[in-house]
Amino acid sequence: MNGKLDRGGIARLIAGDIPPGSYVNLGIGQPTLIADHLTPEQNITLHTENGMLGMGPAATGDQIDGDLINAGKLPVTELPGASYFHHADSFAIMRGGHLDVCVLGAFQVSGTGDLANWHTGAEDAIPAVGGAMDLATGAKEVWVMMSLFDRDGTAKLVPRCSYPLTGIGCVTRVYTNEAVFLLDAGSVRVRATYGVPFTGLASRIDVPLLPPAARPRAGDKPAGRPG
Amino acid sequence: MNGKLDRGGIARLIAGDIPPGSYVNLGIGQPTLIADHLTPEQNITLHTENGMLGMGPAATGDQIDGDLINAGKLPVTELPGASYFHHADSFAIMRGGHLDVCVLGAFQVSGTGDLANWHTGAEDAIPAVGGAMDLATGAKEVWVMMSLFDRDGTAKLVPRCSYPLTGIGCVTRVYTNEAVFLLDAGSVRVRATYGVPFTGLASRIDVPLLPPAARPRAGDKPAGRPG
Amino acid sequence: MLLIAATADDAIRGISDGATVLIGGFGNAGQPMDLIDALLRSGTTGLTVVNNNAGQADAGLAVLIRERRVRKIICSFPRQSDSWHFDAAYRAGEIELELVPQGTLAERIRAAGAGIGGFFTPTGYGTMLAEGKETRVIDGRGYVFETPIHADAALIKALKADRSGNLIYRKTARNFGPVMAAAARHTIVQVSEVVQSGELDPEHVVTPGIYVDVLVAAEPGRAAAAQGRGGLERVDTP
Amino acid sequence: MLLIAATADDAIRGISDGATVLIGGFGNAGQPMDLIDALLRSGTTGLTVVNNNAGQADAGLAVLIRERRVRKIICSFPRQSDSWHFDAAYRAGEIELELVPQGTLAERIRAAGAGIGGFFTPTGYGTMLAEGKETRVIDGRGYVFETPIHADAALIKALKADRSGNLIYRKTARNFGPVMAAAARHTIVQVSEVVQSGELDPEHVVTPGIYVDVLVAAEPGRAAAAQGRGGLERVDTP
Repeated sequence: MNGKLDRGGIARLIAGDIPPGSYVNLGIGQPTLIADHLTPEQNITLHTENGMLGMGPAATGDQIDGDLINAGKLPVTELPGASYFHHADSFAIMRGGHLDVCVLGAFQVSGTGDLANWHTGAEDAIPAVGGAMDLATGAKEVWVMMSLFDRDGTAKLVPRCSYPLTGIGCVTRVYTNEAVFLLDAGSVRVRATYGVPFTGLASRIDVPLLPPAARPRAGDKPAGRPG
Repeated sequence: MNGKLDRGGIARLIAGDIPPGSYVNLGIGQPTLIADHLTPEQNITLHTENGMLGMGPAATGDQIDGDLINAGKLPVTELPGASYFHHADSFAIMRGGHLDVCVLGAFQVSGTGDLANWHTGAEDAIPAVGGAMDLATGAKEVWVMMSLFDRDGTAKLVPRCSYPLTGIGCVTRVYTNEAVFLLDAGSVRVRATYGVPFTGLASRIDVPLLPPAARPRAGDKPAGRPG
Repeated sequence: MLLIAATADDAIRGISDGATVLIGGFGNAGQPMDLIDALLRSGTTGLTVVNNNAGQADAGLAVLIRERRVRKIICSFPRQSDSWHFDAAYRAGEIELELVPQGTLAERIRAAGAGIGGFFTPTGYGTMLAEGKETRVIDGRGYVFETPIHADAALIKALKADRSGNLIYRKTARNFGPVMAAAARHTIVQVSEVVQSGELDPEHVVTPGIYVDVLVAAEPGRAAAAQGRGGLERVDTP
Repeated sequence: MLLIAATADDAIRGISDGATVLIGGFGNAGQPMDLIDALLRSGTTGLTVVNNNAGQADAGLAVLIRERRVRKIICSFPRQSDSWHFDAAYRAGEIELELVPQGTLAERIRAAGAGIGGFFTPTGYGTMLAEGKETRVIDGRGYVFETPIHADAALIKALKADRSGNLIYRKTARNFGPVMAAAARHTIVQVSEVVQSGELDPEHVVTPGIYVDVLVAAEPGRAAAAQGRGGLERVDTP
């Protein structure tokens, strides 16, 4: 058993799991860390919903160009083979199911793959949704990257989301600091745990968990999405 | 009173009536003749629904290029300021109401502006609609260019179309060899006659006609479309 | 009939109080700052603004909101670290917010330009942003009915225009420009320069000139071909 | 994962009997003749073909129809002076025809690629092509409900591709290519040449590589990089 993962560790794990040749959208926030762990051999093409495929690493120094930003509005770079398109075309890529994987942060994920990541529902909160619902609905695989428990120790993998939903039944994997979960048609299998035994994990989460398969492999086949 | 118009005469008349700076689609068949009578001073931009604005005259000799054709699949040329786009974008221009004028041929036009120009309804006919319905529905002004009577002397301006419709209430003007008709909210005014007196015309057509206004002008303001 | 304006103030004339205005840009990229500043100077108020965001820091759309010229905003992502003017107006109850998922926002604007009366999108199905909306299950999947966003005017930014009104953009500053240009009854475009017709390759044109009503160029050298002759030059020959 | 095929015969592998196939082109412009010829040689039959027309003269789609490989055609304009093979098949009752207005055809294909479940268009309202379809009056105007056209495969023609699968087209041969590339589960593209990634300007790309599965180039010099290694080259590095 290894120790718990830090954010970099989760990002590295996800990066290694993305199939070669995939088209991928990394949501704003934590998931952007994944880009640093992708290798050229993987030949991954990154999409940013503000109108680009073939996005490169963050821009620095003289590379910074106000006309070349990512969905988080940070300056980025362009790789050979890139393309630009307008917003309707960009979201057609997402809604049309053309992205292989998107990785999003989350407040909560339910055992049936519901995602809550855009609104706390708090009385005085100003809501902002951006492209979260389009990504949750459109990508072939929606993976979540988050801490498994919030600051007061409440599990974020839940039987039913209490926060407003982003999408229904859309999440296929949840990568956390303590475990990776594979979601498939209502069942939740733990692929691996980090720093905790399976039984210890299962006792702290209110969702029925299946134990890791006999011979877990790091790069096992992505779970199919129902429908 | 002048004589009846031939096709070239009708085409010249229509060309002169198109307001300067307009974006125009000329349907396949007779209306393509209009292009020959447009002047550079009019600054008219021609649209062809197979993906181009800024279409020039027919291509001849070395200009002929199989990749540069009009909606009738005839080779054409490109003018400075042209642009190419795909079919969905091209029909968005039409359906979205961005063309100022389109000119179409017709089997029949009703007094309320219904258009029938795509199908005779004959038992053994193979139907083909192409872009006719999109043009009839989308352009700000739909003008028809046709002979007023068919070969057996039956008027093609009718109370109600007997042929299958292309569009409902869409035609605003009808240019024929014997008269020009302005259609507006169910009323049909004769703008001018050619080779026949108004009374003689009215007796041969089964649609109530208003006589030419006191002082008809060749370039009077296009009739507004209801809605 | 394409007009070339000598200044941004000339360009934005004709936008009335209470108008619905599409404003291009994703954050500051593609935001037509010169046109927004001119709109601010014009004193126009009671606007409904459609933009992805609700302004950043102390420029452009944020100032329009600070000055309470915006009655309602239709956007996907108003809350940002530097959206303080929107936040203040919103908490004071002085601006109405219609929150729309980003792709639905883009598609609703596209639908307006393309003459589509409405469409079913899977985005937002089962969420609070679909509450009160018509839904339908098609081939086993849930969809929400969404309607076009028509507008009186669009203010957008492009890289270059030619004298036929054709536009090209630059990198991710393209974003909402092309769909907004098509959706508004009156489209006003801020560009770096206006070149002769024929100087833009017809294969590379992103927004055809049919969608453009007024151009204003930031580079005075080429922009102010109009200046001697008053504020608006009618382009009679491309 | 993008594949580069050595020949058109390699490129069209995997299209099964009974498949729905989008075929690009408006008349002969943009019609992927090499791919259609290969499809003919493959013997695949029972196809549903979506194309603007129903073939011209004695080449391409017309031959596919002559050989009775097409069970059903979805198109806007089948009847032409040189559509004799379609005419004969139709009169013999050996091909089914679904006639769709041209703009509705393009928009239905676009809807499939863009994940739209259906849309309301004013085109065809009140005509026999709307018979049996859901209609709705929106803001006083009549609309017809139309559904997306999904497909198993698309065969299209572009001018050039790069090794990321990005495409550019040539003049009016662009027509249905971009919307068809996005609408099919498997998109096969015939191009004049395949260039290195980076050789196409990202601003000028019309179809992004995400929509392209297989490329085949007509110019053997650059095309047959794959040839020594069998029929299909996997592109691991752009």
